[in-house]
Amino acid sequence: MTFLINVENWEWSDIFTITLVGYSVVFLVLVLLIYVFKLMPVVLNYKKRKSVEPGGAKMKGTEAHYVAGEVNAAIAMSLILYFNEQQHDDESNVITIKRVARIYSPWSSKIYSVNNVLR
Amino acid sequence: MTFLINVENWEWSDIFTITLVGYSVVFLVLVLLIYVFKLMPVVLNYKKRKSVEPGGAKMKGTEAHYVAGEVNAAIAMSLILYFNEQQHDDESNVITIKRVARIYSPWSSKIYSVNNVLR
Amino acid sequence: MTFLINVENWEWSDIFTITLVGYSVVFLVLVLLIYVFKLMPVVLNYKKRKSVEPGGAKMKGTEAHYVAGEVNAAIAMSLILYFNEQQHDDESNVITIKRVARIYSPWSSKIYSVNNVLR
Amino acid sequence: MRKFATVFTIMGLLYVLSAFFGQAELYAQTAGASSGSLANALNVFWKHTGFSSVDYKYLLMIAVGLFFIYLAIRYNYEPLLLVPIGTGIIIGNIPLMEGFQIGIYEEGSVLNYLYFGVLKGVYPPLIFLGIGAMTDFSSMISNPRLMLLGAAAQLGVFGTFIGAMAMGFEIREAAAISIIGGADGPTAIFASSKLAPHFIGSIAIAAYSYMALVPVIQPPIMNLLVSKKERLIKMKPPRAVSKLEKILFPLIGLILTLFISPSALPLLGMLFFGNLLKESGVTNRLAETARTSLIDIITIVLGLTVGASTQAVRLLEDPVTGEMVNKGFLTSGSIKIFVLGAFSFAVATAGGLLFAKIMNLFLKEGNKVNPLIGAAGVSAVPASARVAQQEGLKADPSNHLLMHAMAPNVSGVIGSAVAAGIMMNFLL
Amino acid sequence: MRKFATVFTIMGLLYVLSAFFGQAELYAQTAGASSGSLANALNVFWKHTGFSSVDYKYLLMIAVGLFFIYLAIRYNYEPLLLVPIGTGIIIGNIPLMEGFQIGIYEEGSVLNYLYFGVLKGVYPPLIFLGIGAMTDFSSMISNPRLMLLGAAAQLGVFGTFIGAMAMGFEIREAAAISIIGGADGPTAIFASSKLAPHFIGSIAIAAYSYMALVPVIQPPIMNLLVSKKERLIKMKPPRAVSKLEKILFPLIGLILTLFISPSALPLLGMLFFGNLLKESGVTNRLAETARTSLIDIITIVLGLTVGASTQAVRLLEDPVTGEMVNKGFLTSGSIKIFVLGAFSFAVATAGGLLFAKIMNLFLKEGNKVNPLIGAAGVSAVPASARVAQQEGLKADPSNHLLMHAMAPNVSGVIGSAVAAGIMMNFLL
Amino acid sequence: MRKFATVFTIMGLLYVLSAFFGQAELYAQTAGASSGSLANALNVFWKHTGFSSVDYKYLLMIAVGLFFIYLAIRYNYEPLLLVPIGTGIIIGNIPLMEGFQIGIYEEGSVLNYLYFGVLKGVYPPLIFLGIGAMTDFSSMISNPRLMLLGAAAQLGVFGTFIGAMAMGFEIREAAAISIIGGADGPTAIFASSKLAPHFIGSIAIAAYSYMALVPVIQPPIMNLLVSKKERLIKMKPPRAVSKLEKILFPLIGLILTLFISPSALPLLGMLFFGNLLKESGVTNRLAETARTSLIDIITIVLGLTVGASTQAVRLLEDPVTGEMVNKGFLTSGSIKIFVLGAFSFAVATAGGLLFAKIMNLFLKEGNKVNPLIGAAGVSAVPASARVAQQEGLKADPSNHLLMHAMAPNVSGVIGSAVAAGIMMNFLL
Ligand code: NA
Ligand code: NA
Ligand code: NA
Repeated sequence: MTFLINVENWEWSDIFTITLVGYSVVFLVLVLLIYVFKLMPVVLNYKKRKSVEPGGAKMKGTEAHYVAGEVNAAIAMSLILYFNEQQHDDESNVITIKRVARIYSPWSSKIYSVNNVLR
Repeated sequence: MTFLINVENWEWSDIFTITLVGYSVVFLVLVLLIYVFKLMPVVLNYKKRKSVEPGGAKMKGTEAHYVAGEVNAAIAMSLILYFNEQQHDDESNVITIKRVARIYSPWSSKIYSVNNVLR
Repeated sequence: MTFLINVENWEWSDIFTITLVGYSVVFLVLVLLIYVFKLMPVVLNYKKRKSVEPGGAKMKGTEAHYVAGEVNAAIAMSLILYFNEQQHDDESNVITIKRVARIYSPWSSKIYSVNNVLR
Repeated sequence: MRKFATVFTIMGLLYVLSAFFGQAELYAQTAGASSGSLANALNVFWKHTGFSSVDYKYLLMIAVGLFFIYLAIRYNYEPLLLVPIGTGIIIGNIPLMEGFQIGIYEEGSVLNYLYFGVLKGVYPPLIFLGIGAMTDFSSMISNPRLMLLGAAAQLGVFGTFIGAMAMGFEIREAAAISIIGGADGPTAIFASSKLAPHFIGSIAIAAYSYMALVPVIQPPIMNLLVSKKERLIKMKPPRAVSKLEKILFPLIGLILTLFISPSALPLLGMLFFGNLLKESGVTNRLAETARTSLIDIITIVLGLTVGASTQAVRLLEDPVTGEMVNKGFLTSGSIKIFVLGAFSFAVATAGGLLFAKIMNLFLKEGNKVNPLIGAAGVSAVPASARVAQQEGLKADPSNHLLMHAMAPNVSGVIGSAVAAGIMMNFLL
Repeated sequence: MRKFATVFTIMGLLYVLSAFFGQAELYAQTAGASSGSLANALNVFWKHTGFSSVDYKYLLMIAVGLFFIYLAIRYNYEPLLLVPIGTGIIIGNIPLMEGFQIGIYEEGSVLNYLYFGVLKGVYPPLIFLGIGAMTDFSSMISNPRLMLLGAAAQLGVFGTFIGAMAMGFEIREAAAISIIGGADGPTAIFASSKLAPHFIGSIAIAAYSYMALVPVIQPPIMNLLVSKKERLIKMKPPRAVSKLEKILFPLIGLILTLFISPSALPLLGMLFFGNLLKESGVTNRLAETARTSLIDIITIVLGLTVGASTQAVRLLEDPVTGEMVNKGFLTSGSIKIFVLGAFSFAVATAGGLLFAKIMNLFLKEGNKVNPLIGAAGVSAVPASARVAQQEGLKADPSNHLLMHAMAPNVSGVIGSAVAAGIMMNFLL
Repeated sequence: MRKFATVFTIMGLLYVLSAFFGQAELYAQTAGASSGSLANALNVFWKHTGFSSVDYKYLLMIAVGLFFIYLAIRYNYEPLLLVPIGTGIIIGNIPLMEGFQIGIYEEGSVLNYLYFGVLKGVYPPLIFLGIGAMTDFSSMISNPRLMLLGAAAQLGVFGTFIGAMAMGFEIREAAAISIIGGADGPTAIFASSKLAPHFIGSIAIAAYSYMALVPVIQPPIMNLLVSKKERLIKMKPPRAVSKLEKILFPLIGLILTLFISPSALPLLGMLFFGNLLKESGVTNRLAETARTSLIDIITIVLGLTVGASTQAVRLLEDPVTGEMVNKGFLTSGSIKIFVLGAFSFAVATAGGLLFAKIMNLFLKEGNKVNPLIGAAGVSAVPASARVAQQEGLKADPSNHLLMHAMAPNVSGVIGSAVAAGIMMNFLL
């Protein structure tokens, strides 16, 4: 289709151009997303406030949010501790995907009766 | 590639050769596996013993193994009884396929530690 | 193979014929199924009765069946109530990834509300 | 922070604008190959963006996709289908430059590979396998005569066939469109993949749209055709069905229906196979997988690609005139299909209701059928059975019709598959 | 009601009868194209039904399919395979008109697409992946010398190879048939897909039939070859196996077996890979999926299509004479394959039993092997291990052989895959 | 027992030795076709074994495979990938005789069929579907400006592009290699399948190796670039995100990113689709399947075949000179790719860190960003976010950065996909 450069006889200027444009586009995309998500809560809250107004002061705004955020942070901490532990543990107990499921009788009656899949 | 025999004009000697070589190769493969697995516990125990030695008499060796083996045998028996029962039972209650499964750790370690998939 | 009509120069009579034959065949298939399933319990009961006879009056016949049917109806009612509730609820709590799973809603909303998959 | 982001955004906008005014292109042409590579690059970038080739039609389709997703989430209308299809519509209508193996109609693209199973009719039978593995046919077995209602409702199929011919469709297209009247997504997709592959998207979307709207379409027709007195008819509770009958059902159904209509084999063969896996009692793990992982995977891929096949504009060379013609979704064909779809659902409903009334002429008092359950013969399982139940409750809050309605509901699935098979017999 | 249904049935029968007597066809021919479209339509419909081209052979095969399903449900014989295969046999023997992309051998049909994975040998390795992910090789690791019994039982394979040659099969066909003696479905299907694709159906069905019949076939041979005294031999309980050994097993097994027999790579590579996923302890979610969803999906599709490939009559042009020859299932070839299959299971069992007796000549008292477990070397996991256990219990109710029998049982799987690899080495 | 096994082993060794000394072959040649079939058979057998064509390079690769598996099991480094890839490397480096449909590059082999999805870029989007269905984008939505860090870290991609050109790669190869800097396996595999298919193996393995080594690579760079004082910066806890915002995110993200970079459609379209399935609240069963069975099946097959594609030696005819050239894994190209990979991870990390410091110049006190989380912009989810957390804890045991680090971490995934899309726009 529209080849920017000659694939065989490229020049360094082309390379730098691709780099520059490419890197800028990555920023462009994410900057647009940033604006959208900066605006979104404003729009949504505006709509909500309008519909809530008659009912009274239901929303405490940002403060309430931060509380929830603290909870998140606590969860994050416990997670990190959990993962750390898991990583340094020699016999890692990562196992728990147990479907309580006895895996009974597969293919060609290969029940392998003695297989203790869930150790 | 390298056809051993003429597929159209084979001779009985070819057939017997294939049979002989084939059967021998099957044995060869499994005999090699036998040697490896006969040697393996020796090697592993040797390494373990070396690292355990300063700590003392942690391993009781083969006897301890046999105990575990007895447990296995008991399990096997209960399994066989279980399967027999299952087979003769008309309305088998085979149903239990429930997964309890926390879904942890996806692709490329994408654990996304903060994802609370199970809300 | 055997084209019934000229795809390019069809006539209305062909269209009506296809319609007539097609609709009749649909009925034919289902009518045959009806006869089979009308006959089936008769045949099965006959065989059962023959084998049960020496044992005594084990089957109470249709009445017993209707009782089971009432139970079904009750289940159906509770299901319908359940679904109604679910549908009108604003923040539906359908979320719970529980595959403990009523297998609810498959393809094309084929909830088959009365299916008791997990017996 | 704001300052910072602003700088970047302005930079980006400048690029875009410069490209937009075509100066980059101009510059690139005059300045030769080696110089001006920045303008050239911006130009190439711009041409690849969706903005360069956007058309109001694409935006319209994206709005449709969003609307489907909204319906699914807000009103819980067939979410397992409308969410994937809606997302597919959005993805399929991002304006693309061709030749980069991205679009669903370009050979070698990922979407094209996934679409293969739709185009060759492979996914619908696998969906039917899963449906068979989750369907309980008890209510049908216990009261077989109600199956007639499932047959009667196929009037929607054959009525629409005539309608589509009258509206000027080619005969195979008309046959494919008529299956919308069966109110079964997989059947409609399968039939159109064989009879009119270029209409798969329109037909599938019409079928699922109206299936989602069954609670809106059916009640007025019921009001029109069923009298207050008829609505009060109470039916005997169905008898219980033995395990053996449940096992025999898929086997007998399989052999009987396929002998009469072998073209329905891929659909009905799989449906009954799935049901046998469920009822046999010895293959539960297979049935479980068929009705969970397998059907889910196929549903995701089928929904997404069927949605993505609705590209608004798709210019193809006309084989006769050599002109480029729009064979995309937004053409008069799709609109006609939507009109016919609404018609077919109405006719099917009427067919079921009226046939129930006719049956009552032959039935003794105390054994009569409540005509409301006739409407469930259109299938659209289980939505239409629920509509019958709700309408029944309106007339008499103690009259639960759901169990009875399941029989025509489920037999309607078989009926449509047979009808689709007949159409293929005659026209392939 | 009855009246009503009767009217419809009679109408339907009239149609069918009129077509049956060929009058419709006659009429259509004489009356020209435009008139007589009803008779024409009925004629087309009739020709498409299974009734028009039915043959007692098809009905016989359908009966076989039903019998398989009966065995599976009633006696719990390998239900996960016999139910899909049985259903497949029924579906594959609905008499079809060709050219409508329905039958499994018609390009473009759904069944044909699903059969692709059988024909190209893709499904069996995936089955082995799942089997690897659910098999515990402990008993083999803890008592490696018992693996020899798994090797010895491959006598069934090589004996059958000679037998098949003697019965006049082409050499590659003989090799494919011989793998029935390995008593492993996926291995037999894989080998025949490479060596003799036209026999996949017969070989698979023979293999699974006899695997289901292991509890019937083996005890008489045991009675013949194993003395009462030998049956009483008690074996030491196996030692416990460490986690490290379990992890090393698939890795060493993989490298060793594949260096010696690279043709077994698709089967053994996947088997050991699956086992590594299970034993590594860090990839449980992959192992879990491999032994549930993945193996189930493949089992459903493989079983159904292998069954459906057993079309009773399949007329193909002979490349030499130009005549139409029946290359379907009901030919002398299939019957010979079934005879050879029974033979192969018997020989394999005898091979395992006798080799155990030979081993005892070399073993010290107290270390001897109970010959009964030799029979488990045929694999057919775990049926033959259970037979050994049951026969052992008959002689001494306290002598549990199951754990010991698992070692030859599992090593028999490896042995057959190696044997199949060798056959392919020599004959492809 | 020992005696017994010895006899057999010696027999086997004798066979092997006789073949090894080539006498068998010699004999076969002199003795004619009909006689000497045993020597001939042994010769054929020997030629098929891996021993006959083994090369130290294959053994080296097998050692690499074993090392990967060791890392995965011992240190829990990306086990879900390193175990399948490691096993794949072993399987792909069993020396094979060609022409028997076993090797991954031979048409018709099982591995080749499974590799198809890698070669055509079908698997990576399905992986992204599953990732979308398990990812919670809350932290990104609640603090959108942190997304810039995910963009900044793409410096690794573009820096590596220049580096690869400087090292003499062809321009498309350089673009494919550069995506290693994105630290996302599926993206790297997808891009190289389109831009430089012969490097898929090397690129994938470099990407996953360095992703596993993120905890080793990043801390020194952090020490170099982030001062003690900066490490102590505490960030406000993120606000809670409403359900509606979570639903809108994938929809807006989908439309916005795809309009700007349509070439990222297969990856980002699937990522956001998966996330919509998760967040919509009405399609949980689909999301559940996407993030379990579906992603697991694809992971198994993708990992295994990508590993198996690293055949050490692969002699192909040079189109120009006609000579046989080694296009396998063990060539200078792979080594350069590994060097560039290390470089790209370092540059990406530096890019993220420095950009965070630049951002702080524009931000008010109390609102500043802890530069450590900039390193998480490389993605390699969630390893790099954890590194940021751990380094933060070293400076201040009460400063938990994980939640904040997830935002650049996840946006880095989007950034890399966009970067890969741009590369394809320019160079395909
Ligand atoms: Na229907
Ligand atoms: Na075997
Ligand atoms: Na990234």
